[in-house]
Order: sequence, then structure tokens, then C-alpha cells
Amino acid sequence: MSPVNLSTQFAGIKLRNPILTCSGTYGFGEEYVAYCPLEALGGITLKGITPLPRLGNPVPRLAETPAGLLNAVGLENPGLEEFLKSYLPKVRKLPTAAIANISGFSLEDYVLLARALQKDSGLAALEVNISCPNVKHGGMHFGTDPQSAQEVIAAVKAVTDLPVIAKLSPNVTDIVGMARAVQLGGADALSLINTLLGMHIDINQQRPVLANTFGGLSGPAIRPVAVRMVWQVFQAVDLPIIGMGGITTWQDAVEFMLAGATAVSIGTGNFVNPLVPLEILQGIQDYCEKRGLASVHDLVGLAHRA
Amino acid sequence: MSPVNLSTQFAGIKLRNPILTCSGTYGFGEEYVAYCPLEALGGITLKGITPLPRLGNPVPRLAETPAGLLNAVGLENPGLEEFLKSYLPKVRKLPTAAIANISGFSLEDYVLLARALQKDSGLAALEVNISCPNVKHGGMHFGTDPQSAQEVIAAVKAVTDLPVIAKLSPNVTDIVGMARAVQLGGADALSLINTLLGMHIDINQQRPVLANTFGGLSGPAIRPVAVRMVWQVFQAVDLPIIGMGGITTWQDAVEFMLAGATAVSIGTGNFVNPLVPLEILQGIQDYCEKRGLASVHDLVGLAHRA
Amino acid sequence: MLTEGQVVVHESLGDEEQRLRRLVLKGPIARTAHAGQFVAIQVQDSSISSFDPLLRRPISIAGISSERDEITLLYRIQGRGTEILARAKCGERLSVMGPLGKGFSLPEKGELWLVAGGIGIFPLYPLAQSALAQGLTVRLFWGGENKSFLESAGLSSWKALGIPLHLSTLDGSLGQTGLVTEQAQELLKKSSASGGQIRAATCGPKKMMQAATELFKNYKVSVEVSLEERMGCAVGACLGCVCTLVDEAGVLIHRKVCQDGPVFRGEEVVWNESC
Amino acid sequence: MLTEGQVVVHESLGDEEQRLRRLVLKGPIARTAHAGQFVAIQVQDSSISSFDPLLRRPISIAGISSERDEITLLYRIQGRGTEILARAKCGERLSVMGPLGKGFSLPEKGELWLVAGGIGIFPLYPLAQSALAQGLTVRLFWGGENKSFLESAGLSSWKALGIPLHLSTLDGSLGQTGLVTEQAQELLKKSSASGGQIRAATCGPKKMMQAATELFKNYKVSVEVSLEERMGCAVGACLGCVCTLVDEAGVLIHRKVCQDGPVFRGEEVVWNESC
Ligand SMILES: Cc1cc2nc3c(=O)[nH]c(=O)nc-3n(C[C@H](O)[C@H](O)[C@H](O)COP(=O)(O)OP(=O)(O)OC[C@H]3O[C@@H](n4cnc5c(N)ncnc54)[C@H](O)[C@@H]3O)c2cc1C
Ligand SMILES: Cc1cc2nc3c(=O)[nH]c(=O)nc-3n(C[C@H](O)[C@H](O)[C@H](O)COP(=O)(O)OP(=O)(O)OC[C@H]3O[C@@H](n4cnc5c(N)ncnc54)[C@H](O)[C@@H]3O)c2cc1C
Ligand SMILES: Cc1cc2nc3c(=O)[nH]c(=O)nc-3n(C[C@H](O)[C@H](O)[C@H](O)COP(=O)(O)O)c2cc1C
Ligand SMILES: Cc1cc2nc3c(=O)[nH]c(=O)nc-3n(C[C@H](O)[C@H](O)[C@H](O)COP(=O)(O)O)c2cc1C
Ligand code: FES
Ligand code: FES
Repeated sequence: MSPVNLSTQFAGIKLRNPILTCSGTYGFGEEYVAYCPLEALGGITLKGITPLPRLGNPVPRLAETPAGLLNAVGLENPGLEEFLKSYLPKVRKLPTAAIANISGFSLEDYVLLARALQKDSGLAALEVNISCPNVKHGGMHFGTDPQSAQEVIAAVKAVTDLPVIAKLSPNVTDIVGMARAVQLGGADALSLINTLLGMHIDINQQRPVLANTFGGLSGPAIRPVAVRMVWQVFQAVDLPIIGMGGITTWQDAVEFMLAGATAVSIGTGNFVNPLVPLEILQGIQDYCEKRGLASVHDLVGLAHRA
Repeated sequence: MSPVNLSTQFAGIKLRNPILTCSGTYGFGEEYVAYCPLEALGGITLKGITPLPRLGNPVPRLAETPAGLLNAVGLENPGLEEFLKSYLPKVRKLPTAAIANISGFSLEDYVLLARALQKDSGLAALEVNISCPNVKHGGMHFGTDPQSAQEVIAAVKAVTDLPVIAKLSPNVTDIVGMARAVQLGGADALSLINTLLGMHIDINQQRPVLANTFGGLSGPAIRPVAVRMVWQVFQAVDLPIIGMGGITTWQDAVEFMLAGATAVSIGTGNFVNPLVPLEILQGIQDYCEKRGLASVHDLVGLAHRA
Repeated sequence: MLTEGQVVVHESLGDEEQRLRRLVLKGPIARTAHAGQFVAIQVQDSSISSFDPLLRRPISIAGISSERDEITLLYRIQGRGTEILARAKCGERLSVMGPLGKGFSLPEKGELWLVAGGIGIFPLYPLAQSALAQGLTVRLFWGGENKSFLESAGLSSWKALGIPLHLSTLDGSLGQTGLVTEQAQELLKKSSASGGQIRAATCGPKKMMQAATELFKNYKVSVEVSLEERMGCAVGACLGCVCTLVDEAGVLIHRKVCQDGPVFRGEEVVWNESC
Repeated sequence: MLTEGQVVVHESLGDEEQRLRRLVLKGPIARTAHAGQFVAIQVQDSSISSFDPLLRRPISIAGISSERDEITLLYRIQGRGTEILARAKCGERLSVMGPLGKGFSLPEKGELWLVAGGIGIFPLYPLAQSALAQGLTVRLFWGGENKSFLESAGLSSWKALGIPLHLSTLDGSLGQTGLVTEQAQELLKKSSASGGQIRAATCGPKKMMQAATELFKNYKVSVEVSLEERMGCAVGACLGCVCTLVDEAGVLIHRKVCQDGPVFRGEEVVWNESC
């Protein structure tokens, strides 16, 4: 049997295979080198950056929950300038595709970042994290208001020649509405999902575990919500989807692809086992072989046919 | 040391202790009798009823997920008439408080149900499940639209003399906005939270596991989201809260009370271990004793003081 | 009843490749258990809670020894839950709810025909024992993948009962080649016993039970079937496990497999795939 | 390095009420490990995945035998994760990442003072061994709850090193009554050795390490401290475990405990509770 074609192409992004790693869980690409061969990955998504450096939230920033992880890192990052100077040169040398992730607290923040990141930066795409409060609009999150989300994506799209991936927040009543909004804004692809807002209280100290009170819930616990959103958006919106949220086994990855994801991204799963991305790749390949699929792309959305 | 006062009173509801069981997970009160002494519970919430009998969804209705359970029972219930005739008489004889749970697909449904359930029915309260599609308004869920939610609660409030508990859906952008809406509608208390919408795909059959495609996610996986919502609503809205969502240990129950819940309710936890409610009661009691609290009510919202 | 059953035997059953296990638990469940009932067992050591996997697993009671306060569970390692269960060591305590549901009924007299497909055989053994103890004539029709499976899944204990065994395998490695219902049909054709003298009980894949039910119906033999469905509470409280029956008036109704079953009269079951 | 360490010893350490465990793992980690580094260990049998608990647990390397390819981990059963870890049986394989982080450094010559609070003693033992092997003079200040704790947590092995031990307990059941730093202070006062000749390393509760750092600063003794923080990735990728340091210019900066630490120079650590 001829080998399964693993390569994937969507929204102008070419990947060796559909396995990515999630922003914020994989640093700037060098941290996991001793644990997982980057050249085996389809690509990595870099830690979110903001225009200025941020120290982020105080610790504790993490709390373990049943099959889940709460994090409140608070977007700690070196800022754009330092990113361009000290990190990007190394990122360019990574043996896999790199997607930058940008965050902002105003439209201007996003534009500033997007303008600085073009095709000639060597990046494969720009992921726009809209799960941030818009400080100029009373803290309403860009990611929970379709209008703001559309504006941000449109503004970013206007100033960069890189493919633009809109990363949606699951903390909304209507994920399809959000997807439609960013499509109107011109998004080339979608990342689904960011973390669910949660919290955990230390009953001995009688106060929240996280210094920030609230944190984002990730890991296997949220997978059913993530798969549902990928499914709904796949049905309603014609944009390629990068599926994420609790992927820890190859079966999970296949589930996301059957639901409609063109590629999958692994976040918290790396913490459980840094070889998860490789195991997933192997698992997907075997799955396709057993079912006689010529290309991994044939899996996308297959469960909708039933 | 004098024993901890476990009794709880809120919104005109008097409970022996603050431990309830969740609607849909405890039948009509008789099913668990051989497994958990009902007289030890603060009360039970009955399976949701609708005006007419419903067969609900086809099977499979359940799917296990990491630390969670998806269900798509589809509100199977005997209907109001049969409830009044065959179930209510037995419910009245239960050795604990019973809260009815009502669901509808139009405003009229809710009114019809609420009118039939008054103080003289022997029920302790009426829990209004608004996580249902409003078929007259294009299927938009009552529970995701503040306006509809307020209307439903106001309509129910107008026709029953029982305390009215509004049970909120977590599948919304702004849970505080929903809580405020039902408060305006006249709700006496809040139940937080119903299930998160999720799904699971069978990768062998390449189709959703649940016959209904989507289901409600419950169990420990969702606890961080539930605690966060209880916390947010406690801060913003002055109504007693029944906290639920993933409570399986006494520590979980204390966590909800510290976040602001006046009572707690156990759903999926009963499936894990039917003695969970008793273990929780004992655990809360010990916790209060160790900390010198005279009443379990002293726990409510304590973590906000930090 | 919720009890902590102590593991007294936990071993591989037959060929390791069949992934079958025999688990004997000591506890009071044996005192009230009947053939066809099941337990809901926590698939991990009950001393430290982990919520993944979350739910208990329903397993039929495959052996009842009330004198020794022991029940036997026979199961196949199927997924993650049973895989974790398989790690339980002798002496460990497992949380078990049971006996659950309604088991098989026994006729006063006459013949009892048992029809098993694959591991559907497990709940039928204590039924055969009770029937024989009551003086009934019992015969077994049992179909499986192959010889290795039948031998692993307890053929020798069945032989020890000294009843007629009609075996079949898909690959013909033991007994007749083909489906178990074909053998029953052959015998029914030849049989002198009229439908009224025979009662049947069947457990196995849905398709097999449906075929058996239709077959017996043609011969006016009443048959009990043991259904399977995914379970939440296992006590009738969550409505997760319903099956569809047709009542005397021809109306479709739901019953709970956990509480009203798992054993139902074959004729009343609606066999459509999912309602 | 990600490896499957085979459990070769897993036993209770001292008094059972102290809930301490000694776990020896066979695998290649020993070859490159240094005192002060740690591993991130999966707290369940790696053959069947369960996602509750989800994360690995950071545990210091408390013994290194490169000849036998063995590392020793000493830990206290603290919560659910370590409770599950404690069930691992000899022969089982546990998934271990390590050696992680940067360990303690050793001076060329002179005296090394070790200051330990409670189970903070564990990573200091291999450090003492290396220091002695290099010909340094080593002394230990160690404070604990009571005699039972100190004896359980390895006092006899420390005695076997033949170095001066300054013990203290909160209840006075062994050594002096009071805090470990008080003893160090006394000796510093009396000591003829100037700050330049002494180096210190400390591990234990934050408050204790802070006090030790201030004390040593007064005597111009440079001290290394081993910090703890909740970890996600354990390799520097998630920024979950940062600590705050002050750089030469007086600017507050974040460093990752997992990658840049867990050992830092005491003087640069900002000890405020949570930033
Ligand atoms: C009344 C009854 C009696 C049973 N008796 C036996 C028996 O004696 N021996 C035996 O080997 N098996 C028996 N089964 C099937 C057994 O429950 C499943 O094989 C088992 O639940 C699979 O669990 P798992 O964790 O290995 O699989 P997983 O894939 O981890 O299961 C995931 C979820 O699906 C449920 N599930 C999966 N398969 C089934 C199934 N076939 N029926 C019901 N729920 C399922 C599980 O309980 C769990 O909630 C019985 C089932 C029922 C309903
Ligand atoms: C670098 C480092 C080295 C350590 N070395 C040792 C050692 O040698 N021996 C030892 O007994 N303990 C050591 N600890 C502490 C050990 O990691 C915690 O006791 C352990 O994580 C508690 O896990 P648990 O599952 O029992 O508790 P749980 O309450 O189940 O833990 C819940 C979560 O909080 C985290 N957590 C809880 N306490 C701590 C803590 N003190 N530090 C970091 N994370 C924590 C857990 O890792 C887990 O993610 C070390 C910690 C660090 C950071
Ligand atoms: C520690 C941590 C940090 C994260 N930081 C970012 C970030 O900077 N930008 C972003 O868009 N998403 C961030 N995320 C969200 C992840 O990229 C991902 O969407 C989410 O964790 C769900 O995937 P998972 O369950 O596989 O982790 C972060 C997640 C974690 C756990
Ligand atoms: C099987 C099942 C059926 C349910 N049916 C209802 C219902 O009829 N009405 C309702 O308001 N909530 C229903 N719920 C939601 C629960 O009452 C509860 O809000 C939710 O499960 C979260 O709590 P838990 O995590 O403790 O289960 C149901 C939940 C489950 C698991
Ligand atoms: S499993 Fe809950 S009703 Fe049967
Ligand atoms: S634990 Fe992830 S950076 Fe340290």
C-alpha cells in the first residue's frame, strides 16, 4: 500500500503534517527540543506576544483540576521588539513551520504587531488571539463580541501579508456567530478553541488558588466542548479549522478531524507526555492506512456524512 | 463544642442541611432509596417535567469523557398529568424536601406547569430549567437570552406561590447578565450550573456517539467553570445560589460554598458513588467544626473576603 | 446495596489473546443475587478517587455462591475501564453496587433452551444451574468466534453440567460452522416438544437476540432476552439506559435496562438500532 | 530526557506517620544528574492513561548512582498525586522526565554550609556527597518538626557522612529547640572563618530560606536557595512556574523555576509571597 499522504495545505499554509502545538504551551520552540523532535511536527505556535513586554500575573499561575489545568500566566512575554531581536532569528532556524500568536488590549496593539510580522519574517502564519479584554471598551473581550472580533481581524488582515488565523474563545453563547464575524473580517482560518474560564479555591486557605482568581481551563476535561464547537463551525462556516482543546491521544486528534478540523494542535497534552505529538502522528497515519485513506486530509469532517 | 448547625434557610426554603441532589440524576426520589438514606439529605430535585409526556432522545444517551459525562436524555418524563397522579403522591411522602424541576418549549408551557404546582402540593420549591429551545422563537434557548429568561421567570412567578429557583445555563457569554435578568424577573434563588454543551465522536463508526449528536457535559470536568460562575454571580447579584457542577467530594462542596453557594447539589457524583451526599455532609460538618464555625451557613462566600 | 467487595480471585480466563478475566468478589451481594442480574463496579481501587474513568461498569453476575458469600464476574477487556479493572489485585477492595435489575425467570417445569452469542454466555451459567436444581431440562446453543474462544469462555464448566450442548463457530473450528440460531432452528423443526413446553433465554449481540426472538416466536416459544445499554446511575434514576418496548396496546414505551431489565420478554422488544 | 524508569525500590521511609517514601528508579537519568536538579514524574503506571490526576509531579533527585544507573527520590505523601504514586510496585515502569533544571554549584575549596528545613533536606544529600568527594568541608544545619521526623528523613545517612550536624526541632525532642537559622547564626557569630571562605546552600520552607538568605548576607556568605513552584511543562515552555528576581540594575525580572532554577542565588530572589 502506498504511504498515507500526511502533508496538509490550507489558507496558504503548507504543513508537513497536520500536527501543531498550541500557543503558550510550547514556548518559542526551543524548550521541548530535548523531548520531542521538532522536525517531526507539522508546526508550532509560538507564545503569544504583545507590543510591550509583560511580566504577567503573580504566581500561583497553575492549578490542576480533574482531567484539566487552569492557567493564569497573564500573557507574560518579551514584547515585540525583543521578540524580533532575540527570538525570531532562532525561530527562523527551527526545522518546522512556526506560527506567531499575537494579543492586544486595543485595536492598535494588534495592528502594531501584525504590521511587524510579514511573510519575509519566515513565519508560516499569524494567529490572532482575541481572548483579551479590550481596555478601551470597558474590558469587554474582543473574543466575546462579534463586532470587535471582526474589526480586529479586518485590521490585522489589512496590514500583513501572512495568512491570518483567528483564534476563538469558547466563552460565548454563539460560537458560530463569532466564526462568521471573523470570516467577514477576512480571516483565512480559525483556531478552535482557547481555554474555558474557570477557577479553583483552596479550601484550607479559603481563597482562590490562582493569584489572578480566574484562569483558563485546558486539557482533556474541555475536549467535549471543543469538539462540539469544531463540529458546529465546520457545518456553518467555510473556513479551515485548527482544532485544539484537550488533545492527548491520537484518538482525540482523529475525533477533531472527523468533526471538521483540518489540522490539530496539542497544548496541555505536551505536559502530560512530550511525545504526544509524535504518538498522535503515528496513530493518525495507522488509522488512515487501516481505512485505506490516501491522505490524512480525507478525514476532515468525515463524521458529518453519517 | 456545640454541634454545627447544618440547617439552611433561603428564599423561603427550609432545608435540614444544604445538600441536595440534581434534577435528572435522582429520578423522582425512590430510585436511590436502597443506596442513600433520603432522610439524611437536605432535599432532592426531581427529574424535569414538561406539560406533555416525552419519550426523549434515542439511545445512546450517555458518553463518558475524561472526568465527565455527556448526556442527551432529551427530557424524557411522564408529563404533568401523570406526574401529579402517579408521582407527586409518593414524592409527598419522601422523608426530605422535594424541589420540582420544570422545562418548556414556550412561555405557555412554563406557565401551565407552574400553575399546577403550588405550596399545597407539598413541594419545597420550583426550579425552572431554562436551558431549553424556545420553539416559538426559532429555537433560541430561553437560557441564553436574558430577555426570554426574565420573561419566563416573571411568568412563572406570577402563577405560583412556591419559591422560584432559576436554573441557569453555563453556555453563555455573560452569566452575570443572565443572573441579573432572572432577578429582574423575580427569581427567589439561582441554580448554577446546568450542563455545558459538548459532543463525542466514535472514531470507529465515524459518527457522534450520542444519537442526538450533542449532549450536556457534567461531572468533575466542569467544576472549575461552575465554581467560577458561582463566584461571579455571588459578587454581582444578591440572590441565594444553589451550586452544582461536578461536586463529588466534600472538598468540592466546601469550595462551592466558599465561592458563594448557600446550598450544593450533587448530580453525576451519585453515579460515581451513591453515598457521596452523605460523605459530603459529614465532611462539611467536620470542616466547620475544625474551624470553629457555628453554622454551615458561615461558609457561604467566605473566600471573597481574602 | 453498595458494598466493598474483596477480590479473592482475579485471573486470566483461558487464552490470553481472548482478553477474558475471571473476578471473584467476597461480599454480601451473593445472598440475594439471581441469574441475569448485574453489578455496577468501580473500575479502580476504591481507596483513592480518580475521576478518569468516571463511571462504574455494568457486569453480569456469572456465578453466585451464597454459602461462601462470593459472586463471580467474567468479563472481556474491552476498553480503558475494563483494562484498569484488570489491574485489581487479590485483597484489594472494589466498590460494587448490586445485585441490580431483574434477572431471568424460570418456568415451573419443562425445557429451558439457552441461546448464547459470544460472551453473552456469562449470565446464562447461573441460570442453567438454577434450572437444573429445579429439575428442568436444559440445553445450550452457543456460538462464538472460534474454538479458542469457546474453550476460554468456560466450555468445560458447561460440559460438567452434563446437558446437551449445541456449539457453533464462525470458522468451524469447533461444532458447526455458522450462526447459533441456525442450530436452534434445526432442532425446533425436528423437535417433538411443542412451543408450550419450551422456554428460552438468550444473551449476546443484539442481532443474534433479535433473530432468536423471531425464530422462537414462529414456534410459539416464549423467550427472555438480556439487553445492554450504556449506563449512568444503574438504578433507574437518570434515564440514560432506556430501551423501547411495545406494550399490549401496540404503543411504543420506554423501559430502563438497568432497573426494569436487563431481562425483557423478547416479543415486547423493539429492535431498531437506536430507539 | 524522557524515560521509563523501572521501580527497583519503593518503601516507606522511617515512621509510617511521617508519610515519607523512598523510590529508586533504574534508568539513564543518573548518568547526567547533579545535586539540586529534579525530575517530573508521572504519578501513575504509564501503561494505561488516566487524566486525573493530569500533571506530572516535580521531585528532587535525592540520590544519584551513575554506576548502577539509579536515582533515588524521597517524597512525602502530600496530596492525591503522591498518594497514587505511592502505589507503584517494584518492576512497574514510570514515565520520568529529567534531569531537569539547574542544580547547586560547588565552590573550588573552603566550607560548604547546608541549611535544610523539613524535607528540604532531600536534595542536599547528593550535594554533600559531591562536596566531600571534592574535598570541601561540609556542615549541616537541619531543622524539623521533631525527632521522629529527622530520624525518618535520613538522619542516620547524614551521620554516616561524618560531618558536623546541627540539629534542631520545634519541640526540642532532638537537638536544639527552635529554628534552624538560629543555630547557623550562633555559629557564624563564633566562627573564625570569614564570609569569603564559606558558601551556603539551603532548601526548605520559603520563610526559612528567606531568613537564611538574610542571615548569610549579613555575614557576606553567598548562598544558593532551591525554590518550589507549581509546574506545568517543567521545561520552560509554559511560564507557569516563574519566580521574581532582582537583576543587577535593580529591575524585577521573572525566571522560570523549572528551567533557570530551581536553584538561584539567594540575594537575587524577591521573597514577596506571590510575585
Ligand atoms: C447489563 C449489562 C451486563 C453486562 N455484562 C457483561 C459481562 O458480564 N461481561 C462483559 O465482559 N461485559 C459485560 N457488559 C458490557 C460491559 O459493561 C462493557 O464491556 C464495559 O462497560 C466496557 O467498558 P470499558 O471501560 O472497557 O470500555 P470503555 O470504552 O472505556 O467504555 C466507555 C463507556 O461506555 C460504556 N460501555 C462500553 N461498552 C458498553 C457495553 N457493551 N454495554 C454497556 N456500556 C458500555 C462503559 O460502561 C463506559 O461508560 C455488560 C453490559 C451491561 C449493560
Ligand atoms: C523543584 C521541586 C522539587 C521538589 N522536590 C520534592 C521532593 O524531593 N520531595 C517531596 O516530597 N516533594 C518535593 N516537591 C514538592 C512536590 O512536587 C509536591 O509535594 C507534590 O507536587 C504534591 O503533589 P500531590 O499530588 O501529592 O498534591 P496535590 O495536592 O494533588 O497537587 C496538586 C497540584 O499542585 C502541585 N503542587 C502541590 N504542592 C506543590 C509544591 N509544594 N510544589 C510544587 N507543586 C506543588 C502538584 O504538582 C499538582 O500539580 C518538589 C517541588 C518542586 C517544585
Ligand atoms: C499555560 C498556557 C498558556 C497559554 N497561553 C496562550 C497564549 O499566549 N495565547 C493563546 O492564544 N492561547 C494560549 N493558551 C491556550 C492554548 O493555546 C490552547 O488554546 C488551550 O490550552 C486548549 O488546548 P489544550 O487543551 O490542548 O491545552 C495557553 C494555554 C496554556 C495551558
Ligand atoms: C442524566 C442527566 C439528566 C439531567 N436532566 C436534567 C433535567 O431534567 N433538568 C435540569 O434542569 N437539569 C438536568 N440535568 C443537569 C443536572 O441537574 C446538573 O445541573 C448538571 O448535571 C451539573 O451537575 P453535576 O456535574 O453534579 O452532574 C441532568 C444531568 C444529567 C447528568
Ligand atoms: S442507568 Fe440510569 S436509568 Fe438506567
Ligand atoms: S513549568 Fe512550564 S515554564 Fe516552568
